[in-house]
Amino acid sequence: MSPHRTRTDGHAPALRHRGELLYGMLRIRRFEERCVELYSASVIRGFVHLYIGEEAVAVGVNQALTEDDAVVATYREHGHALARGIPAEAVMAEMYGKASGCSRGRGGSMHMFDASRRFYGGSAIVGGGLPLAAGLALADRMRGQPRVTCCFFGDGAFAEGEFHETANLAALWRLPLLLVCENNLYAMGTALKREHAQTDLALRAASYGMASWPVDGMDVLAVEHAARQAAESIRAGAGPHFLELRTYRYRAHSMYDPDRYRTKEEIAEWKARDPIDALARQLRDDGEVDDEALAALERRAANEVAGAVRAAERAPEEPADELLRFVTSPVTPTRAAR
Amino acid sequence: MSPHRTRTDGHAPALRHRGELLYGMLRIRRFEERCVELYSASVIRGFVHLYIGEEAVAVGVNQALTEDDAVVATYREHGHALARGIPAEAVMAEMYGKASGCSRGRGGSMHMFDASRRFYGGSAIVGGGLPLAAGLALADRMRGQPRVTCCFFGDGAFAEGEFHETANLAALWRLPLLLVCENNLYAMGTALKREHAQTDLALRAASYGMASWPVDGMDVLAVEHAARQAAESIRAGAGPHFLELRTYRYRAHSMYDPDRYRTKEEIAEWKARDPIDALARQLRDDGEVDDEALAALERRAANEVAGAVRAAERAPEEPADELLRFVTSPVTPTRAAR
Amino acid sequence: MTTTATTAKKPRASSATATTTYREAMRQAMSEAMRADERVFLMGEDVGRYGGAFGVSLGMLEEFGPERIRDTPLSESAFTGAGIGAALAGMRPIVEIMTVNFSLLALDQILNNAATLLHMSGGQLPVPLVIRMTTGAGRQLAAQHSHSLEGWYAHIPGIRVLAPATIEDARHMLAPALADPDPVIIFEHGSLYNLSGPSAEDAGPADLTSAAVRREGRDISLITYGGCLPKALDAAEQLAEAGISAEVLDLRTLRPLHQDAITATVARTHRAVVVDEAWRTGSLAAEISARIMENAFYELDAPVERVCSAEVPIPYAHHMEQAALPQVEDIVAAVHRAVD
Amino acid sequence: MTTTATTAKKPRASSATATTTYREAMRQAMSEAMRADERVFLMGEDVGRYGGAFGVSLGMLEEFGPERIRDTPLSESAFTGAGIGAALAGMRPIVEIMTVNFSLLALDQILNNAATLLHMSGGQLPVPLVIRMTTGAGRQLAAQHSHSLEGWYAHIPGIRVLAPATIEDARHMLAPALADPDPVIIFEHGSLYNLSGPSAEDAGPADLTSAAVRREGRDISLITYGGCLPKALDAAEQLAEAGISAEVLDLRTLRPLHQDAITATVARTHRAVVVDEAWRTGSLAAEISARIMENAFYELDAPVERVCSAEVPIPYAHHMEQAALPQVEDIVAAVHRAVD
Ligand SMILES: Cc1ncc(C[n+]2csc(CCOP(=O)(O)OP(=O)(O)O)c2C)c(N)n1
Ligand SMILES: Cc1ncc(C[n+]2csc(CCOP(=O)(O)OP(=O)(O)O)c2C)c(N)n1
Ligand SMILES: [Mg+2]
Ligand SMILES: [Mg+2]
Repeated sequence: MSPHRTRTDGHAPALRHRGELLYGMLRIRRFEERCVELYSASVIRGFVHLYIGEEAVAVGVNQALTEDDAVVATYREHGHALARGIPAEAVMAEMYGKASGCSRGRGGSMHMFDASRRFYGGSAIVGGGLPLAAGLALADRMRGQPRVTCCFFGDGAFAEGEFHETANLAALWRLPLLLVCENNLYAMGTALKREHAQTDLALRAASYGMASWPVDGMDVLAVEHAARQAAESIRAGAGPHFLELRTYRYRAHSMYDPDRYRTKEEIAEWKARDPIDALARQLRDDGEVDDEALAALERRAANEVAGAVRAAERAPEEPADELLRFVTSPVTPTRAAR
Repeated sequence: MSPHRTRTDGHAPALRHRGELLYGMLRIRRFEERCVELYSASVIRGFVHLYIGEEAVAVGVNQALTEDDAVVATYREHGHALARGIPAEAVMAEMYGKASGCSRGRGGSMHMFDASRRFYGGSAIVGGGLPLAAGLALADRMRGQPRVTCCFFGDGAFAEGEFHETANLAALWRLPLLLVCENNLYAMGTALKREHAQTDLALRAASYGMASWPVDGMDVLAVEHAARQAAESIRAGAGPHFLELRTYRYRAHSMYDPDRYRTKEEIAEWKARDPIDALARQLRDDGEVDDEALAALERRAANEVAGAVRAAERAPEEPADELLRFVTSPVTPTRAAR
Repeated sequence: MTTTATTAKKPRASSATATTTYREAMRQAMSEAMRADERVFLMGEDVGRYGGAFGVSLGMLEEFGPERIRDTPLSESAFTGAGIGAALAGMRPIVEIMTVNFSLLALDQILNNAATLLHMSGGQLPVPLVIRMTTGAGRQLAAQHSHSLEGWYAHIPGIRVLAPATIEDARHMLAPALADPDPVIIFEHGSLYNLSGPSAEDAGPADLTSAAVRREGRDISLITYGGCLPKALDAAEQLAEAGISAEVLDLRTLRPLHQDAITATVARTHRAVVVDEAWRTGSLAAEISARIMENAFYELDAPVERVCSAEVPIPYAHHMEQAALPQVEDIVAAVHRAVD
Repeated sequence: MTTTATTAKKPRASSATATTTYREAMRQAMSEAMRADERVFLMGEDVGRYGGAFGVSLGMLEEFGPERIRDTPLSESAFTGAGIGAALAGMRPIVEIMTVNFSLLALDQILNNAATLLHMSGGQLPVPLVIRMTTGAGRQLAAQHSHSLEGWYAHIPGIRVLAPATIEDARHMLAPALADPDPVIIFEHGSLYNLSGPSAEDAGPADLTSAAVRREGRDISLITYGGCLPKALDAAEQLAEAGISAEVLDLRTLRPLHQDAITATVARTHRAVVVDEAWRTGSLAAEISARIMENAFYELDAPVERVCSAEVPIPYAHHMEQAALPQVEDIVAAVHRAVD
């Protein structure tokens, strides 16, 4: 069930809602853990970037979005795709390169799309999704539609010219754009302080004249709260908002990265703040879940992932002679009688 | 005489110095007025962008630079070139497309160069000179040379990604770079407030963690003062500085521009603050010049410009069969015996 | 794709034929599209209050207002990318980039997003975007304003590349370009804007799939496009006086190329000269030559010649610039080499 | 330019010959250059602490320190431009751009500054800059990481473009590239990094002006470069078994092209297949074909064939990616077409 549907359903909303958040994060984590195994077994290939540790961001932000809103993500987007409601089978099949994949096997881990859910990728040029997101927002703005376009990107992307051009454009035109900067302190092996002269990214974004603030990206409820505030304000016409989500990736940048540039201690410190553990603890403390309920959630996640793997394995490959399909659209302009 | 030489010569520095500043601005103005005539007569062609109204910026900033420093300018660079000490003949001959032009006729109005004066152009891609200037500064920084690289650019360029990438790089690496933003309130026909969501450019530059302040670009002494402060601080190792020079171009963007986007009143208001008139008035009030002295300056400027035109007219054209010269350097790697 | 190139017709002298310029034809095409479809808007640097760097959109702000004639900041990458996003969301943006030289700042968006999204998404995301830009030299604008890089764009799968070289094409290519579900790039050679002549208002949308024979001939084919078409026609005229009958093929669409038209003209004349203002090495002219090699080798009575720009950043001085560019006499000389 | 292509020698089995990889050879070349000349430094994203996106500079930070192995922010345009500026000021920067796909973000700096400054300044400003980047597909990295755009760079006057395809070239092209007063771009095909074999330490700087015959043959010329060289050699091997003797010419330098070597091999074999991983239309392969047309037309016994990538954004799935790329069997088939 896609998390945003939860809000509208009336039973014991507090409990149900936090439980769904917990499950939303858990299934991403288990999904990606399975990806690691599949990668080691050479079933999944290419570049694979794991979101493990950052799940609270995608899950929390998505709470503020409706089906009419749009999402633009990065190459580290399994979490965004799953949180948005793309079925795990379609995400997994994509990594298997199968025809049932959400990009028909053409995109792989870095390029997940789902037009029906207004999920516009899946972009592997760092910063490259930002202008596109501004354009989606511009269309809504021009048509007077109270929709939000949400663009995820990293602390590294903040250094690219495209971020700055987009931030200015969005602020200048008061576009309904939610800029979600996932500050996980590293761009590949380069630490934030070697990327940026001034590392307070939320402060810098504010210099464009847009509302902007930092959020604890390890606390899914804090993320949800901030995203709701921002989205509401955007829908009310206040123009773009920038959220700096302070988070951390536990794993290496990609499967190729031997992770030489961080200390074990640093990683351990962040793991101690794990968003899944924290929420589980909170729910347990509040008496809303017990061991059994947690075990049930784990089973549910395991089933979902296993189902996705099974489906992906069984799914057919796109025939190689379909290679040239989708280079251009099937409809080409007709020859006019002249 | 190049203005920066004046500082080292001891006689009555205040008077001499302000007089030279006045002359520095006046000769640029008269030079460009002549360009207009030559353009109308189809002698000069291509795009020509006039600096008239903005002379205090180039002349004032140049006071803070030594011969060892470097300058990167824009396509509106007659003023920068003249202030830097490139002889008026070489600048004029360039616009005539002659072999004695400072780019041997290959560059024209938008591409003036003089390696001997460390004048690196003359760049017509808006913002394109900024990364290059950072590199010049990086070389000095790596070699521990206390030199400054000064880069001129416009308020429009501030919106380009290249500006932001360069600002971050310069601040991050503490490069000895003087960023001189000539804010003349327009980028072609687009007013500042339609270019930028937040129009306080100096404030925004400060968000990169560099010293940054606005300066009255119509007051050559204020410009000189600010530039000296900045350059001194840069030489002392304080990293890049950003000056926002508030100025105005009296003329259209280029010779093709019918200037439909501004009011006569606005132009008149700025002309009332003319930097040449203001300084002349001040010198006259202080009893340092009289009508005759001013007339003498005018004659000197007229002579210099007339001399430049005469020289350019007489200068030979580059033979067309030299076309392919300078595409690559004459020295190519030798064939190694293998 | 059709087998034969369209043979250019003189616009009928009907009541709907008026004298106009290439610039006005382009403006009329845009205005008409904006009146017909409210999803269409124009976006770019100085398209509004300034009227366009080359005056193409002059007066359109007054008719359509600043929302639809949208001045942008100097941010080629962001506003081109915004065009892509707006197209994805159902709008029909026309993005103007002042010159192809500046388009390099937006090339990442064009190649890695606009051209790639449809395929990369498995067919989910067509990008109905039109990008217009000026190309070419001849006005002493020197090395950062004068290059002809449309051949690079013609290399990219997923986009259509147009080079209107006549008033009629300037007038009638835009509507079908906007109707194309995929990205279309229109190159307007700067030297053509002041071209003036008759325009048939009721000609209907141009055919974007075929090249056009602009002059028929028997002895040699001059294959060209855009700003070089007038030069090729002049050369053909001169050659006619010397008794050589040259056919002039205007490619019109640079991607996808109309292979059959190229093959057919060579099959008629058995000799060809490709005229292209780009630098010779790696030019679109090379592609045309290679395709003739592949598709009409046994038709050839002489090797295909290329007349291109000298491989040099275009210089400012008039005589140097002209020395760098393809000239009518260069075309004539190449024809003589091929025919003799 | 010389008349004949170098014929590849097997590196002598001297004491200075060691087994190495392409990746290590490139690293050794950089380290050697940095030891020899303190003006040389390496700059790019993750070249330092990470060791380079493809591990090429691993360990160099430890030897040379963070000033000379300089990690940059994600700012392709700024750090490439900074390389240009540093070169102008007398340094000898090596700029690493992770892949040619991302280099589009720096293309404005490369074309409009690096390639243009010398000419535009009337000879005053040579730019002694080396830019290295990975190119090519084959590792399922999909459409934003897999394209082969080196042909675009080979179009630009003022720069030298190198494509080392052997360990020896990876080891010995860098020193002469750094000695070149003008910008040099080095393309490293991602599939070559793990290539392993002997390397002659004392081979001396590579010749940057000529192509190399990697295998001699009589019946047909396979003209290729970079990541396609191993495929062409494999094809030649297979063809030999079928009794067809194929010569393999490795272009090595993509700009300026070694015309004489191209003409000479075609004059020997009278048939040619160009193998190039780029998209076919507008590829460097088109230029090679056009040049054979112009320089060796009367030597040809059959039209020149091209084996290139399908014109599609490279897809992720292994079978789809492989279907898009030139394969040994495609080369063999093209040879059969040309020979039969
Ligand atoms: C334009 C571009 N440059 C470089 C890369 C290689 N690259 C991929 S991810 C990455 C780091 C991005 O860091 P950040 O934006 O912080 O996102 P994170 O990976 O931390 O989520 C780099 C350098 C790329 N894909 N695109
Ligand atoms: C990258 C790029 N985009 C557009 C242009 C066209 N253009 C030339 S000058 C200019 C305005 C620049 O304004 P600003 O930076 O404020 O400098 P000013 O002309 O006011 O001195 C524009 C849009 C260009 N030369 N380069
Ligand atoms: Mg990061
Ligand atoms: Mg301005």
